[in-house]
Amino acid sequence: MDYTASEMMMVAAARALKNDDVCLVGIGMPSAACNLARLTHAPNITLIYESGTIGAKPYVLPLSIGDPELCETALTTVSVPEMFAYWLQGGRITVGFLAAAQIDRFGNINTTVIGEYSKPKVRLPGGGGAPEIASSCDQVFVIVSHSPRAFVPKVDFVTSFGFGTGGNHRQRLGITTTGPSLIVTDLCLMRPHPQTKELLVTSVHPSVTREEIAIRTGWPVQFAGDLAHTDPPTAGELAVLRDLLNRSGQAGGTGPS
Amino acid sequence: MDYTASEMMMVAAARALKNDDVCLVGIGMPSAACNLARLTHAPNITLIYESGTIGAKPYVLPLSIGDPELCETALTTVSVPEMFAYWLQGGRITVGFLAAAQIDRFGNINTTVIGEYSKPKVRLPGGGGAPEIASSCDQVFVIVSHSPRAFVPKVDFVTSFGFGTGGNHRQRLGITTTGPSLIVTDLCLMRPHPQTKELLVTSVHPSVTREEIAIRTGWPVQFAGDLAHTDPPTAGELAVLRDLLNRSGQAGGTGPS
Amino acid sequence: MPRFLALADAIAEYVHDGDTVALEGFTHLIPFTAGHEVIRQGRRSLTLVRMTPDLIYDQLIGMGCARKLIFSWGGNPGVGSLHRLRDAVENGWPQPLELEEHGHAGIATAYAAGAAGLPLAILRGYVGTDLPGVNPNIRFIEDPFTGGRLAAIPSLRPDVSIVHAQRADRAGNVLLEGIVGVQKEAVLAATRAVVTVEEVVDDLRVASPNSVVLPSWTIDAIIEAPGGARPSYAHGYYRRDNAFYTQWDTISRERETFLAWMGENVLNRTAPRVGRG
Amino acid sequence: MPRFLALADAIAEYVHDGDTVALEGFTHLIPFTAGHEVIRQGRRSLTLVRMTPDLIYDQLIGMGCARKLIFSWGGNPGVGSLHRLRDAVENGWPQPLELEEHGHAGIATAYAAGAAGLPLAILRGYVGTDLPGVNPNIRFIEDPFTGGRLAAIPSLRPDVSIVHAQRADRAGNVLLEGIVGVQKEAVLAATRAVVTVEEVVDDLRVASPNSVVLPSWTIDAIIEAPGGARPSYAHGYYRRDNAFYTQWDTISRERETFLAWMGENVLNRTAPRVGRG
Repeated sequence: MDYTASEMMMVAAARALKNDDVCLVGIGMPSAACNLARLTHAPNITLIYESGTIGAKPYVLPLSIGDPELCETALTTVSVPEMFAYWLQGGRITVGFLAAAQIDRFGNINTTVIGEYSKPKVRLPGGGGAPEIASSCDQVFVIVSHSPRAFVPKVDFVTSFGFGTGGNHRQRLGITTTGPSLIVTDLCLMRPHPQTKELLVTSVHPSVTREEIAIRTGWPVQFAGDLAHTDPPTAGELAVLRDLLNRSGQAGGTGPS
Repeated sequence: MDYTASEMMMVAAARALKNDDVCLVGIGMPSAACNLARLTHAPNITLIYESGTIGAKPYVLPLSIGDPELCETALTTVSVPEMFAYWLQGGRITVGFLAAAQIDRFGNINTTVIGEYSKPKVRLPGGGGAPEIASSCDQVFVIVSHSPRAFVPKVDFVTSFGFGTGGNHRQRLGITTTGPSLIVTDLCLMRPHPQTKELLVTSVHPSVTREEIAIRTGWPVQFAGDLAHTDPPTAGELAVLRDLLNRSGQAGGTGPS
Repeated sequence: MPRFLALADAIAEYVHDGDTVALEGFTHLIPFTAGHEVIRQGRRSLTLVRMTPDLIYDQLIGMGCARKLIFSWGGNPGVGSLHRLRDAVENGWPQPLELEEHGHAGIATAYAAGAAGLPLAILRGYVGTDLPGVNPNIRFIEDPFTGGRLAAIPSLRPDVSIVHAQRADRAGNVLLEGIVGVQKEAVLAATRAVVTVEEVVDDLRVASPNSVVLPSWTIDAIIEAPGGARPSYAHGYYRRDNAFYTQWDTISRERETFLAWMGENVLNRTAPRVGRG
Repeated sequence: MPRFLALADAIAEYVHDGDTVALEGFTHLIPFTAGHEVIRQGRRSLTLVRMTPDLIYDQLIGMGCARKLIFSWGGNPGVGSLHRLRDAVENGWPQPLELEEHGHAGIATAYAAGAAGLPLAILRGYVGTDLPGVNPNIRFIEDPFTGGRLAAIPSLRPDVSIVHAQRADRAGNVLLEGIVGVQKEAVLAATRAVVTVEEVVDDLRVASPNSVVLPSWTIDAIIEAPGGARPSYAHGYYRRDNAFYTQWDTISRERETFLAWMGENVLNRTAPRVGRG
């Protein structure tokens, strides 16, 4: 069955979610992945959008994190200060999703500027909830298209702290959460090495080569010893995902996030 | 027209309230006084009880600060942390009411212990909202029966800071609000001296003598130069107040607060 | 997803000797039924936390369950003293009671800080009072921007918080309505959360998208306990028994009448074995 | 009691050149109509505050109203960049824009601290990021109890906050419902508060005792402005115009198309002179 690279990404991210996860969902692919999980193997997963909607069950995917669909289907909607204080900082989220304009070999993320902060080549939207999502959620999943522009040796600006310079850098800063535990790209899955925390390729998507991954990664990327091969999307997964995207008017993709 | 000393106190306190005041109301006489004001000259006064009820318009006086009558008649009911953060500490209250087991010549109040803290003769209920009501409301009104046991030269414990040792002690501590501006007793009204902040008798209730006030005050009490005489309750005030107390089942008094 | 348990089983499993326990409720929704079961099961050496320890704390203290009280106002609202609390503090009966005393603003913000995963709460408070002199957990910090001083207190993180609410749905989501006090914060600040409810229903009947709802995954155990807040009240269900609050002054004034009342009304009753919702 | 004013009069009176202004709204209830009047009246040198500066801030910046932006996420949600914001930051057009940049958690808690009368907010945040290096208003304090470090930022106290809400009653009390964002905090933190509403009604129709209501005495001016949040939305009134958010990407990409659109759709319109409610 044919599928797109985006579909593979959303399906792979969805598979990593569990029925008892409490997810802080970003817009675009994370939202598609989380709702795909909810509509397949994880019916009781809790989806939270940083607009304050807790337990949202959108029938159509939202364009923004505050679309009416989210509030209307949520268990409850809290204020934004409460969302960040009691729910995110309070340690209630198991998985937070982040996007990245740049991500480095230790999972540090830049969504602030390309170039110098004071005289940027490209001014990006900025951190939003990301800096504290990166430090307060049990785990962080990053969904990002694989290119040397995105996978850089060193990010221009650390918007969201991953593993810093690696090893126990997180713990040394007093951060007690796991950090970025899964990177989903259009080519592969990456996970941090247990000790060094360098991102390793742990699973290669169907018909992707190691060379392709190496070329499209801006540092000498390493592969896990027990490298896996990602199962292609099943017909069932694709049917549910496409139905979801279609009824959301996002069949052509989920738009830039 | 006959009236009791309690009625005189409630009427005198009510008269001091204005139509645009936002009051943090205590139970007992403060609640009676505030609602009397609302039912007479101050129909738009805002009554807030620290249980979180904002704009309560109780038909019967509550026994506790969280009676159903308050929530059912309030404009809105907020959580208790919000009440203390946004509404009290946020500086939204113009008049806070306090009771006192002891009050000294500089308006400092004790509701914690009689005797030593570690081995009290009488353990009182404690501060509750009072310590921050005393510092965060624009003004504080104190309603207390006049006796040497209550009006002491020095309180056993400063639960709520009035003017400390007098003068600009409040300002020196960084407190920007006015402090206790009116003490209503069964004998008189007291207000702080503009400079020294010592409580002076400013108005004597009908048929009360200076000697009686002096005897029932535990320090050499001073009288204002322009000493006034409190007008007795009017027939209209008494009718409204008695009707309120009667329908609240509190005609015999408002109970201990 | 919380477990739907009988009251006796929930208290046995989630409340242990020596725990720091908050049975919260601000006049409204006070978890009396749950507190009575704690007494029946004879818990000891509890550190009780509450803004407004009222009759149920007077009962817990008088029955010897508590070694410490963290509080801000310990009275019978609108009536007067808590005689059992006073007897413990003034005379050490039935055992001494250590006090950690705050103002309402302090406890409320300390629960909120606990819910927010912060180690401390800051507030404009306590200035000029004698409370910092008797409570080493009230300190002052400097604002790095203005140089001003602010009070700081440790956040509250009870081992277990017990609250009463109007209702739960069968998935275990809980609705609180009316005077909601600090119950949400107490639940979110606690390691374990036990909730008694008036009823377990198919439809939570949430009036507003912004109604106060505790999601199922924030709660460990739910007990259907109709009337579980009496003699306090449950907005929409029954009203406050103000007469009993007044009577308690007489019942609790002397040790003997207190013990007799507790024997008859608490110890000799068994917790209703309500099945799951 | 707030004054019921026409939009032009309210903006003229309450928003001044050089003010720190927050037009808040988190995707929902964004006060577009009020923002357009600020543009029409040609306000200058504003410090704009907002968690999520979106299209209305792109318009204010592109029309030269702002000299500084305090923010945490400046994009077109689900679409991409704010081109006018980028042009100001990257190229100084139509004038340079100073940035004070935070995360959402920081701004949200700074508004809450402002509402609570605190000079600063504390949070677990910013650790390991480059934000403290570019924003001197992010500092760290030591917890006196645990010795741990916490981020500290000054509280936000706008000169004026402008929000849009569902409705006001004739006494001037305001109901917000649905995604309520930080609007209550922004109003309570501000020196002056201006509220546009979908309608002014006899009965506020509050669904729950715990609904989000701003009492009349917290607000300076109320303007009846039906559709005042379009192209964002008002829960219970109309839905988000997602298509316009997508079109804005094209309209705003070039200075000329932007200016033409603003001329036609904002400058050449006059604020509706709605009478009092």
